[in-house]
Amino acid sequence: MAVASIAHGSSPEHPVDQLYAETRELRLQGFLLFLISDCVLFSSFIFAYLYLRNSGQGWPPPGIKHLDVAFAAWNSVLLFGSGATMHYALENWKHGNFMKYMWMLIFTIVLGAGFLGGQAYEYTHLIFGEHVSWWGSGIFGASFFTLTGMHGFHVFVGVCYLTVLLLQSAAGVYNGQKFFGITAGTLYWHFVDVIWVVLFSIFYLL
Amino acid sequence: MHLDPAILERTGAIAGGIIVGIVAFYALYKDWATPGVENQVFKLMLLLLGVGAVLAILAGVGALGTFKTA
Amino acid sequence: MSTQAAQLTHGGGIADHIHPEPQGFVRRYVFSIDHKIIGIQYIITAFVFFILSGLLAETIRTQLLNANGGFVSPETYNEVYSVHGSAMVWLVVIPMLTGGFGNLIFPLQIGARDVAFPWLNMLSFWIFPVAGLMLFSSFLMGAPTAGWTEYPPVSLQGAAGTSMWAAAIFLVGVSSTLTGINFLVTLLKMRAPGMTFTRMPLFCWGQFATAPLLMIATTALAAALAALFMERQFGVPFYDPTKGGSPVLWQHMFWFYSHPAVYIMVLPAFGIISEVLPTFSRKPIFGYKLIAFSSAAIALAGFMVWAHHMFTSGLAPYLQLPFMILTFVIGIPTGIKIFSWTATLWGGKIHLTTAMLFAIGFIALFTCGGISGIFLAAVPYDLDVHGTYFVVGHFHYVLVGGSLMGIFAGMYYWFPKMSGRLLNETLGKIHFWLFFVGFNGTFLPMHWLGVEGMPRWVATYDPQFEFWNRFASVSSYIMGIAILVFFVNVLWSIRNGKRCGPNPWGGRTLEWMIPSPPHYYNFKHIPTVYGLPYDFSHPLPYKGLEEELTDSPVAVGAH
Amino acid sequence: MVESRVQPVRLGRGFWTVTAVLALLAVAAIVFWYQFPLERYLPAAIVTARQVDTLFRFMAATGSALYIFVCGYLLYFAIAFRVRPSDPPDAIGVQVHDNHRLEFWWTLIPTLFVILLSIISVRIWYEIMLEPENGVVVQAIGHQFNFTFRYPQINGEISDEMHLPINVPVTLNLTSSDVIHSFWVPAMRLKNDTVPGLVTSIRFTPRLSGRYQIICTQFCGVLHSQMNKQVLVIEDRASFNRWYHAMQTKNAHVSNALPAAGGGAVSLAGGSASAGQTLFQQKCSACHAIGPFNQRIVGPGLKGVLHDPAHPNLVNGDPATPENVAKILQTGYTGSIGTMPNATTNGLSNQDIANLVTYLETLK
Repeated sequence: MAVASIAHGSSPEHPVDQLYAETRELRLQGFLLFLISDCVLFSSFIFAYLYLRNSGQGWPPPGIKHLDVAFAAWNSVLLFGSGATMHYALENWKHGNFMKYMWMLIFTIVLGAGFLGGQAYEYTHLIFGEHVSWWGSGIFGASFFTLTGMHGFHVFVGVCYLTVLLLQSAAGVYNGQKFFGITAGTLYWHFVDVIWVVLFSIFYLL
Repeated sequence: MHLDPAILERTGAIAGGIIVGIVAFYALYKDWATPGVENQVFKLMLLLLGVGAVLAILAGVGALGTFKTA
Repeated sequence: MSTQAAQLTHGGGIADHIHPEPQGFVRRYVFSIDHKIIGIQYIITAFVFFILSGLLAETIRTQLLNANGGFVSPETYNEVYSVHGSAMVWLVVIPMLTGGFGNLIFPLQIGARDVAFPWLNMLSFWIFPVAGLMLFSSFLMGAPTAGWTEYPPVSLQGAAGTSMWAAAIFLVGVSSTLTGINFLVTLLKMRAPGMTFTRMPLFCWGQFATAPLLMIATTALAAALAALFMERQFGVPFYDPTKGGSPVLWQHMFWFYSHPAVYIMVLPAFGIISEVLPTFSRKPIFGYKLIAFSSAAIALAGFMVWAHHMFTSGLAPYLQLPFMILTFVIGIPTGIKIFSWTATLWGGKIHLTTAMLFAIGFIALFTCGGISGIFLAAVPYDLDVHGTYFVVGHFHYVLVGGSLMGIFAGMYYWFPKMSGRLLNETLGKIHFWLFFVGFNGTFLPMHWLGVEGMPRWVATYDPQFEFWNRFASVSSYIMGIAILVFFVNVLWSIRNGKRCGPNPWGGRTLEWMIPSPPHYYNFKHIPTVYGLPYDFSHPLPYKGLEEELTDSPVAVGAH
Repeated sequence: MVESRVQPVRLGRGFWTVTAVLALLAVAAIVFWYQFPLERYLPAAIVTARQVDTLFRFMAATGSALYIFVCGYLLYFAIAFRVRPSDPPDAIGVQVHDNHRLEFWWTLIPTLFVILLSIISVRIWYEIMLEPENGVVVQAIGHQFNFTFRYPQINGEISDEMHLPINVPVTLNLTSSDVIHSFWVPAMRLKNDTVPGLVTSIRFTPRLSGRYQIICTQFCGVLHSQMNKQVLVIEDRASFNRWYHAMQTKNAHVSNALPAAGGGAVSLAGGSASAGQTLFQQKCSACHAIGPFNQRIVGPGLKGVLHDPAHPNLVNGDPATPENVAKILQTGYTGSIGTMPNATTNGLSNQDIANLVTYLETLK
């Protein structure tokens, strides 16, 4: 049924009217502005991290044995991959390949969840293996756990949202013309990816 | 013979990085002409995604990363 | 967010779309999604907080009647001025000017039927009173004491209320951010046909310059507050130097918000003044484009000068000069505005209504605050008077003499549009003169008090300053009386004020073309705009408003 | 669009009269500010103070001149162009939108003024920043709620007066032991914050002997308003030397104040456990509980730190001996379990360290 609703998108029960077009414009702009302010939130914490890091006590701080770059790189690749699959999910939707879309969406969700799992593993390793804690390890623990935790939360929200999208699309909520939800999901997921590009480079590579 | 998990991770990172990088840049190339606000944003995001993949590869081969790996 | 506009999903285009007027008191006046009601809700709530923090202000002045204080204990005194400052900035001026007058007026002025995301609008309003109550409730657990800036490490030592303060301000920040996004989208996407940016009334330009500041700067503050909260509650080290943190980091993040916040607090007031002056001098605003673009320029430059609050904070010396010069540069567009307003009066037919008096008073007092701002921007002089009463005098001239006078001008100007009745002019004039005299008496002496060596944030002070402090305190009571007169005026006029037509002042912007108070749907037909509103010698530049004042039903929009 | 349909602007005689009056007032204001005897109200204790006064006079003069014109015109326009009862109700003003020449000038003139002001400020800023470095070096340390001062050859801290010789360049290093304070001497027209964990320095040359109030201008806690009791004494070289030697002999017995971080070992003899206990409450109890090792606030609990069989070694791996504890107190510690600042940041004299160690030994 969902397939059908894509195939001939502007079916009578889904009129593609001017109101939808204008509303979509508003939502799109609003959502982009929201992403911008969210970006500012991350940037402020990133600024804080770089400021503290350069406040002249040397980096990495003594007592921080190592961050496992190899593992982090592998984990990041999962997230980046999910970004690519999400992109193709949207592409497939636009071209009406419903099943491909669903599969891509599922890949995205799985990869995102995988990334979260990897981060959980890394946290446990740091906390119990290296005795690095959020509050007890000086500015390293503070900035690392705050920023990656914030990002992890964003990923978590994204995974939930994409799952909802999956169910909605299965239930045929969206059609060939009205799929702003999917566009927004893609935007958000790309945003989360890109933030991680920055965090990965400043925490593991810098 | 004993296999260091780091080796697996690095290979994974490199391989995955290459795939994602190619996909990202290919998608960017394909969407280059698309109009509309969100598509411009998508292109920017894809570009950064590609950059991320490259970084992952470099980290995998050990060219980047100040912390000594395990 | 994308769900927030979900109720607009049937009928024609948004411009032609009218959602049915909700019935029942609660949906209409409490959880309303009508931008006009929400605006009035903002204004009322902000005035309630204004009374509370005004009482705190009088407490401060009463304490300072005597050199050795004695009215309240030093601890209480520190709590009082901290909450006074925070409340006046975050619960009074910003919500009043953006959420309040912004919501109420600018959708009418651009010929829209509502803001872009009405439900989001309602949400951002209802966050605000909750946050306000949280802020004042911090008194119960020991309010913050380190002033509205709450510099660590001393704010890390503060009582439990400091965390409550951080949480409250964080919430206000969320509300501001959502409002900013909402307004920006509305201004970008929902202007009536023909309402180009160079035809927008200047109040809309004020909001247009403010919205990005709300959206971006406030988020930076949210980060700073979150870090402060985490450090206080969970000991996560960001600011505490004994754990490797940096106290100066807070100052950077705080002022990166709080300097743009200064413009959030004054740009809408600029807008109000730019509406009141032409209306009451029956004359186009002088140099429309210059005023409009200088607002944008100020907003932009406002992001690049935050560190001029930190010249004494151990900032690297080579950073001081660029920040000083950039701050000087901001004086140029501000000066241009002031000159243009003054020139607007020239050759007018000036009706000295209360709103006009407040507008003129605004120019006079704000200019003074601006000039003392130049003093503070000059590093060598700032190294002398930073953290003294000179600074207190300066920012009260800008915030009270500027923003608050603007708010009063807006109240007298737009009260008819809210209520359909005029405020009493006689009481209004009494209010103005008492306020003007009391204001200068309170804050002018602070300048030389500071120069002679009276530091900020003190509960007791050197006896040599006693005379002028008493002078200031007494004048502050006069201000208090003036505010009292204002509230009497409002309460009296709501019931007994002279009924007025749609356009009591002969204004020419769109909000005066429709009944007061306007219908739920604002416009029966969305008008088409052909030019600037301010040209009194031309016919009104609008088409499609013929039926607004008739009883003909609203014609468009399928329900 | 704004149509620049500028009608011929006729400025009547009234306007020019007012302009003339305002010009006179402005000149009067300028003269006033340049004649005003600032130093009678606030002596200029150091050389650069007079430069700051020059800057102030310039800004005050130009500022008041500008202000007089703006407000004068406001008043004049508001009165001269008010509606008369004779006017018809729909009377309108002169419909002038803008005047590009006028706008050009009032954009250009403020710009020039800003450039001029920047030049003047930068020059004076340089004079303040480039005061000579070779001179008396003094350290002022902010505490809640007083300043203490350290001199190179004087042991311990001086807490009532800060003496400086006249006409000798001074480098004042500022830091704080607890929260941010600000060191301000109005007569010096100069201040700087004392930031914990950060040493900032200001340089100046006293030029006028006298006693000047030292005021904290950054909120630093409940008694911030009381933090103005100390005095800066500027006196001639001879009496300064007299005071200096008096202080040296007076503080001779006090152990040297500033241990070079990681410097020579502290003599633990003569530590007082009770003094140590009070000190512990003030300076350590924020991070250290008097409990077992793993009862952490920030750092480990210190009950029996020297007598704990479970932890024979200190956090830095050294054996738990009084000397090593003293070493940590002196040099600080940074490690996986956190960071503890050194004696300088904590404002601990060697005597303090001795007291603390003696106290810690009593914890069994």
